[in-house]
Amino acid sequence: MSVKDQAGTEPPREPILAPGHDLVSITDKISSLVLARGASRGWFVGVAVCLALVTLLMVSLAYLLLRGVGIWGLNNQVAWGFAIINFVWWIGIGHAGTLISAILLLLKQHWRTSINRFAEAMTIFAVMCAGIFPLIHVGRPWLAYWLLPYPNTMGLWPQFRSPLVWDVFAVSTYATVSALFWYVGLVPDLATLRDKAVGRPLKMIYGFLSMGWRGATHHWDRYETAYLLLAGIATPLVISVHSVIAFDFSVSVIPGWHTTIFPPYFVAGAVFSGFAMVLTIAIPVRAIYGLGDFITMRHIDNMAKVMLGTGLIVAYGYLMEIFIAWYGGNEYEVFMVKNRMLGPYAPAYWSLILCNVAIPQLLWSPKIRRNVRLLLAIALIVNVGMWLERFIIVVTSLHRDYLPANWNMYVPTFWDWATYGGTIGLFVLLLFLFVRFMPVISIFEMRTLVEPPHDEGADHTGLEQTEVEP
Amino acid sequence: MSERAVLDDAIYGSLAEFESADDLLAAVKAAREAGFRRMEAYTPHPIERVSHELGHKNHLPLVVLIGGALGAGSGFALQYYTSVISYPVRVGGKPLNSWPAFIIVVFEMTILFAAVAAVLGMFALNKLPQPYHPVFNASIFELASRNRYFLLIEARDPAFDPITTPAMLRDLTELQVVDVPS
Amino acid sequence: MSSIESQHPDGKVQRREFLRLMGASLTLGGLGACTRQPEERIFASARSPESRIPGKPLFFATAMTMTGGAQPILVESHMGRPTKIEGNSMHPGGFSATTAPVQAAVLGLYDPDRSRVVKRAGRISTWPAFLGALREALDGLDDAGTGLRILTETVLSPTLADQLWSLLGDKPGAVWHQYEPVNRSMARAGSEIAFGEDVQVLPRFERAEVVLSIDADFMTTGPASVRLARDFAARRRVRAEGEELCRLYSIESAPSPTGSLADHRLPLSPARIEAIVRVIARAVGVELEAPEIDSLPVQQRNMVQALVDDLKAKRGRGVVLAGEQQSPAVQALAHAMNDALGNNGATVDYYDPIEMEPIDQVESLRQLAQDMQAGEVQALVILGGNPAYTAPADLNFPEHMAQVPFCAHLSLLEDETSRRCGWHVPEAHFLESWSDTTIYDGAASAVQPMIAPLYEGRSSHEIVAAMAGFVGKSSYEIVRAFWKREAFTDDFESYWEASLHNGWLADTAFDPRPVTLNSSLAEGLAEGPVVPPGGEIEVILRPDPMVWDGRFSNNGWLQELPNPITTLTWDNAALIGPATARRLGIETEDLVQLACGERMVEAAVLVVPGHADDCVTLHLGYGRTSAGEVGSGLGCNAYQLVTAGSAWSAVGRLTPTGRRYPLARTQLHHSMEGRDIVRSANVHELSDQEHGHHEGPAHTLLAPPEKNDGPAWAMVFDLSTCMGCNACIIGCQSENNISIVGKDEVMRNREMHWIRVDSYFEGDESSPEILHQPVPCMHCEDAPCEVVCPVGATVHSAEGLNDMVYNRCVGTRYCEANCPYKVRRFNFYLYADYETPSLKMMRNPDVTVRSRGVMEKCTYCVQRINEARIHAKKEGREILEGEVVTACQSVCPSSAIEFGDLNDPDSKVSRLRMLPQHYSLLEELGVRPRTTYLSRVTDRNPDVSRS
Amino acid sequence: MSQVFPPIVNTISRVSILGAGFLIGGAVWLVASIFQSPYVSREGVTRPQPVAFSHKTHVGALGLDCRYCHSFVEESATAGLPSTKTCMACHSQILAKSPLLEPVRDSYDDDLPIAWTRVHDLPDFVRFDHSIHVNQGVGCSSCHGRVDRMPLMAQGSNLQMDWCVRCHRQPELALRSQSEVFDISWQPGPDQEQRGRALMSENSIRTKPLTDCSICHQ
Repeated sequence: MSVKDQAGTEPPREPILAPGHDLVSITDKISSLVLARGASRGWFVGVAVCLALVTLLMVSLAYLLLRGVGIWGLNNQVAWGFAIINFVWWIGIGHAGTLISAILLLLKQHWRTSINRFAEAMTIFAVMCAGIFPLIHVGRPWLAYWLLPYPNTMGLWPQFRSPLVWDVFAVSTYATVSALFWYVGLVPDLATLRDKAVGRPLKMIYGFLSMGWRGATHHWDRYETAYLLLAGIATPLVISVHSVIAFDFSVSVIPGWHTTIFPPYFVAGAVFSGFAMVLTIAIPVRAIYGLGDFITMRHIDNMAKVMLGTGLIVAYGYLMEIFIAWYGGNEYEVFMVKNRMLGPYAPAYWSLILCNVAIPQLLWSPKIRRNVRLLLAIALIVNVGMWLERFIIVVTSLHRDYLPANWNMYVPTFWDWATYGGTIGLFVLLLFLFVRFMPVISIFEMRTLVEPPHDEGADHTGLEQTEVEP
Repeated sequence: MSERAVLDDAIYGSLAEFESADDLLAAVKAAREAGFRRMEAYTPHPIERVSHELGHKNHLPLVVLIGGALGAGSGFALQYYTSVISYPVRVGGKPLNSWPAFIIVVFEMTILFAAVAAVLGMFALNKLPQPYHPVFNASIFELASRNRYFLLIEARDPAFDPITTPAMLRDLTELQVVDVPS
Repeated sequence: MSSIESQHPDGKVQRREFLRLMGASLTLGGLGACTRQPEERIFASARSPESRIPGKPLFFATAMTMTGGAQPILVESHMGRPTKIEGNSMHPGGFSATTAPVQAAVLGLYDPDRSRVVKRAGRISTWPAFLGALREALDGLDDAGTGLRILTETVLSPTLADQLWSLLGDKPGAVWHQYEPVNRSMARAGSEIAFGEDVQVLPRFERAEVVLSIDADFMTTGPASVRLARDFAARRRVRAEGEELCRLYSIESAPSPTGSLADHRLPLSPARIEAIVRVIARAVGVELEAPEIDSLPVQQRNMVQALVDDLKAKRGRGVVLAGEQQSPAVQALAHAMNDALGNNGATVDYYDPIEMEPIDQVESLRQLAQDMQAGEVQALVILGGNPAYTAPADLNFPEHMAQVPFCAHLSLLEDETSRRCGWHVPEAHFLESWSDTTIYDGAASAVQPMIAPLYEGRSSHEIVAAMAGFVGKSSYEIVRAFWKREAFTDDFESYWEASLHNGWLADTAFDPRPVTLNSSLAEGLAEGPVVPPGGEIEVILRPDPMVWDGRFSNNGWLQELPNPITTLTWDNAALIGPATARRLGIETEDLVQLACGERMVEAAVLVVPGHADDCVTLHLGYGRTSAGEVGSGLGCNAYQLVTAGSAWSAVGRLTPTGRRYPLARTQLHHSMEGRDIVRSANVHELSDQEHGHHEGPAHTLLAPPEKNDGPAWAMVFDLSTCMGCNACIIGCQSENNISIVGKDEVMRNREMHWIRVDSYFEGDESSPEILHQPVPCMHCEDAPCEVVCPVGATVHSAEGLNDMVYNRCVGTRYCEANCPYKVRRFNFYLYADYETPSLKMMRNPDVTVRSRGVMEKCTYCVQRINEARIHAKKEGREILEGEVVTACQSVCPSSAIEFGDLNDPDSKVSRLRMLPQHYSLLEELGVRPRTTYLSRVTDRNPDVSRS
Repeated sequence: MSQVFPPIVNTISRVSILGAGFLIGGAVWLVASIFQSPYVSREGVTRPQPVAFSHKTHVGALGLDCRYCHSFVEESATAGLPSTKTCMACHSQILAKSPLLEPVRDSYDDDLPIAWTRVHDLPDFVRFDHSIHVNQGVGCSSCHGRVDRMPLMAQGSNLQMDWCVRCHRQPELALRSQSEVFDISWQPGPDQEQRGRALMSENSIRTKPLTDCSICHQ
């Protein structure tokens, strides 16, 4: 064991791995979650509830295909509604995963190791939910493939100046890279499962998935390089994706959309909502599966801090919108801001401020950051808040734009809500399946906390107080 | 599987189990000094020092670079061809070659190709998938994905000797050393 | 909602949609959408008719009879199917323009609800059976034909009148009644008081410099409306420095299109109008007892004084017009004022009435009802009209009908009257039958069929002929025979051919006639109505601007066409002024009860700025019980408040019911919020900086739009003459196969009209300035919609059109979201009717019918441009100025729309774009719209202090 | 025992990965070729007709001018079908009794149209005007092919958008002088390109608007 004790150089912090763990305990604890026979009653109940929601989703999609997007609250003034709001919301949520696994990796934030696995899973599932919306929101979904550049008998191509085409590329790239990243991370753990699994069928399944990984040093070598490069690539990607989503709005000419601040502030918002969602998932999972040793208060605390930080950036964004409207003195911008604050959708705006700006300030207090119940509540509130933000951006900007004669209202219908709820069901369902069949925490990376791959790595691992040696 | 080993009494190599990374490292050093080259270490987690000892070359970054360049090139080519050559149309008073608007797709394509190159390259260079490998024949190898460190010296190594090599390894570890049937 | 179903998918369609989708998803996730087409059959006629080239439209001249006068029209016919109506400018009394109802007539023709068979007591019967029954009924009478009654609407057809007269000749006992709810009774009475005889007025705006309109909406209603709109608009255009305008003062209760153009508008309740008219009349020199101007409330005094001075200053160059629904006294005073001001003969011409038999129609109907009650009516033949619905409530007409042994009704739809008649005979639509009619100046016009009757339709001529014993005589023979006898020419054949070709019969128009004012006019005037005491309110009844007296209730186009100014669709409402609304504590969409005596209706309130106080306006034509799929069960039946004594006003109580009733309006917000949207300026301030003409933003980094060697199309709206009549909307609808969506969808703001007319109220809400702005697609040079479309479904054409390619559109609606003018329209459902055969026949074959899930919008009538281009190319030349006329442009009564080629410096649009009042909407966005505007130019009297 | 798979599995797994790639590629290629195939485009496909009318006989053998039957092609958007009267002009004498012409005679006698099956059928959202093409020097055979060699009428070209647009981009490749428009056997000569250019300037044909969407979709 080569833990260079530099505890003196920095204030004592909680460990990111509870004392008393060695390679064996880590390996066995995490893999047992998957390999343990049978699942709890609660798991089945949860899956059942989600399936119900997914059914609702299917029904609303079928009805949508039958009748057309008219079943939603859209109209000629507010031509974009829930579909776009939910799309942006889900994509945003996805961002935390990539951020944790990529950016924090580059920043050598070792505390990420115990959360990146399910954060990445969450990313993929969120992107799946998001992906549904652009498809179904078009008037003729059966022609949506026209957005792809493929040679055809019409001799026509997509129009590459359109942000929607950028979306197609950004989101599909994002989905692919996230999936690859996730899978690559899984391979060594799948090998572990292969070796620990009892019974040939299970061994074969994990055997195939792990591609015959055997931990050879050559492999580890390239593996680490690939992983690092992926992280390096994914970092600009994750930032670009929500910037591109922001372009959907900022490229337009609509007051409230046409704003240069959108890209950064969308990215911050995305991370904000993403970490909120990670917490929303981490806290229960940690409690249910007794992962307190691996996902320690240190993690919770750090995530809360990230939330606080990004939350402040978002708040700054709100402030800037108002300031620029006033400073720019554009009558339409000024009106847009007034309309958000005092117009018919004012309640939505003020609850947005409450959820995203006011309440997160509680996170300044360490006590609250360490109170998981309260933290869970705040995380949920932030999720709601971020959804409201997108609602405000999409609806209040459109419903009263340049010509007052057009002004109109947007009222979501049952089917709007049904579709939204359905995707939430799908998301949670996928999570349930994930925690049951895949290691929720990266086993081999946890091992590196005990056995740092690089000599210098140790000082960050926070293992100062741990005695691993027997 | 030992039966199979007996049937064709060819041996793939000799596998030594270690308690810790340090032991493994020491063994690797020793083995190299003993003139062994065709050997491979197996560890439950990456350990750079070992790979240093074994001294690998790693071409992956180059692969990724090529992938990225390819992505960028094809990304711009696609957009230029479709909007300037194939079917030029006036759109919102913008020039046919609206390169600033094309940057995003170029960027995304770069990322996509680079990422795919990284992953495929990694698997390809590692010769994966390879569900079957002789080293799995050693039953103790199950621990390689848990908490044990292994050093394998291949029988193909000119310096390999079915008697002396395992013996040498036994001196390097207090855990067991086994023959890996091929 | 039934109206949607009739126009829009029902279960069947959804099933079909479903199957198609399933098919689609089977074939590789929707590639099915572009797989092979079904086989199509094509038919070659066995013996091809001469002079018809398949695929080329033909235009035929005919005329549409409307209340009080006909409108000469040209009907575009594709392969024998009338599809579009244009004005007939070949006609001396005609113009290229038309009114909304005329445009909608094609839908009336193809209305799937039209009755198709003769019915006896609701059971299917036959024409011969009817003839038999008719004969029987007539034989049952004595030789004088006593007990035979014929009820028609106002008869304008010389032939029909001649037939009736000769019929009455053999049957002296028979009586011919005429009734339709909107008639000239008031005007008749008025001119009889004034001149002792019945004459009708035709103002000569080309010679006028000041006009006083007393609740006269002369630009949109009445037989001469198009002519008057043209003439008046011509006097309101400024094309050069220092041009003088014809100043318009308007005193009216509810804001009207004409009133909205007024330089000074005074909203007053009817009672107050009559009072103030007396004051004005006296002030301009009519002898009668009336108070001084100084006695008027201050805010009125100032304007009235200025008005009187103006009228006096411009003796012989002014016009005073009274609305058709004003009381005889007001009518008479209007005549008297014109006389006193020396306008008669100068700016006001008088003609004989154009009705074949001018009578007091209400009296005539009252007589009939009375006789029916007394059981003196043995046989009643109703030719058109719908008296069971439109008769004044106090006549109890429907009940009395039950007492008539033989009762037959000829009508297009099986309406309220048909249901109460033993016999119902389907009427041939005027586009299906031969007849003749008279336009406002007395000129007789030919009515010829464009298409063989779709169903067993019969014309009034045939029925009257049958009554006279000439069974089986066709309308054609009857009409032709009449003119052969009447025409003052020896070469009848060529006369007849020319008449049919041009659509009018030569030398039949009237000449102006002299009139002499009745010296003792003052005595003739009845006491004016008094302003009702508190708690009571004046109820103003008016024909609906769109469905008129109810005859167009089943016309979806007219139902969905927004009412001028209020933009109300699919309903009528109790229009009320803001102050009065506040006083009564009611607001828009509150359901209130209007009770006049024991008769009452429940109507939804619609608060209209600029509506007079202490009175409420309610439109007729709603509350139909059997109008058809579309028109039944909409709004409330205002006829409940109509009495034989007073057709146009009543005094009643307004009590809120506490319930609400949703109204479908296409515009909810009528304030410009201080934005530079509709510019208006006084004629004398035109050259000011603020109205200096703009060529895009002052400094821009954008490259100038590339010039192509072909034409560059552009459109200019003159807001000085746009009165917001909305005719353009329906003209566009008819030309471009635009679907209607029904009330529910309009309430969801999903109407499909490609051009809309925004109306704004500026200034004091009690009497605001009312501005109109037609907004179609602006065809921006740098169109924001194009940049964001991911599939290039909306792109720019070389000639500067913002093309919309329906078949490429996948429906992301991004273009719509990014359109600053919000002029794009999305097919949220399958709005187009792919099922009903008759509606398929109505479609313009040159315009794609849009399916569900695609965007659509104004195309500058690209099909007409293409047609013109092809025509020009064949002749080896470029397109000429004025060769392309868009649908909205051709229909506009006040010719407020110009369309043409910007690359031609002499084209009208190019010259208009150089005018000082020229501007483009939301200029600062730098999207460079091709559609631009001329500010509203007014000519306010400096003596009137703006309050 | 940690060995799960027999050696062969390595090969299988690698091959299957490659195979998947080929499968996807193949599927794409298949779809593409189906959509260009005559199965979809119906190029060169004949349709059953009520009367076995042979353009080969009438145009090829007898050398009738297209306009004899399709008489509106120069004035109207639709070329027009001959009325039965036109057929009977000759067939009251020639083959007057032939059973093949029974439907024609019936149609003539009871004045009912013959229901032909449309061969060149464009989608409803496309507007094609024969007159302008003919007037500007686009010959019949350019789209309808060598009808003089068709016993039964077959679709002369795939009528797919890129095919239309190709000619709208480079009319010079197809334009002929007015005299040759109805010449069914016309073939572009070696100098076609500059002849076409000459004709273009002569008729002042601007290609720029010709690829506008609204030229065909209105």
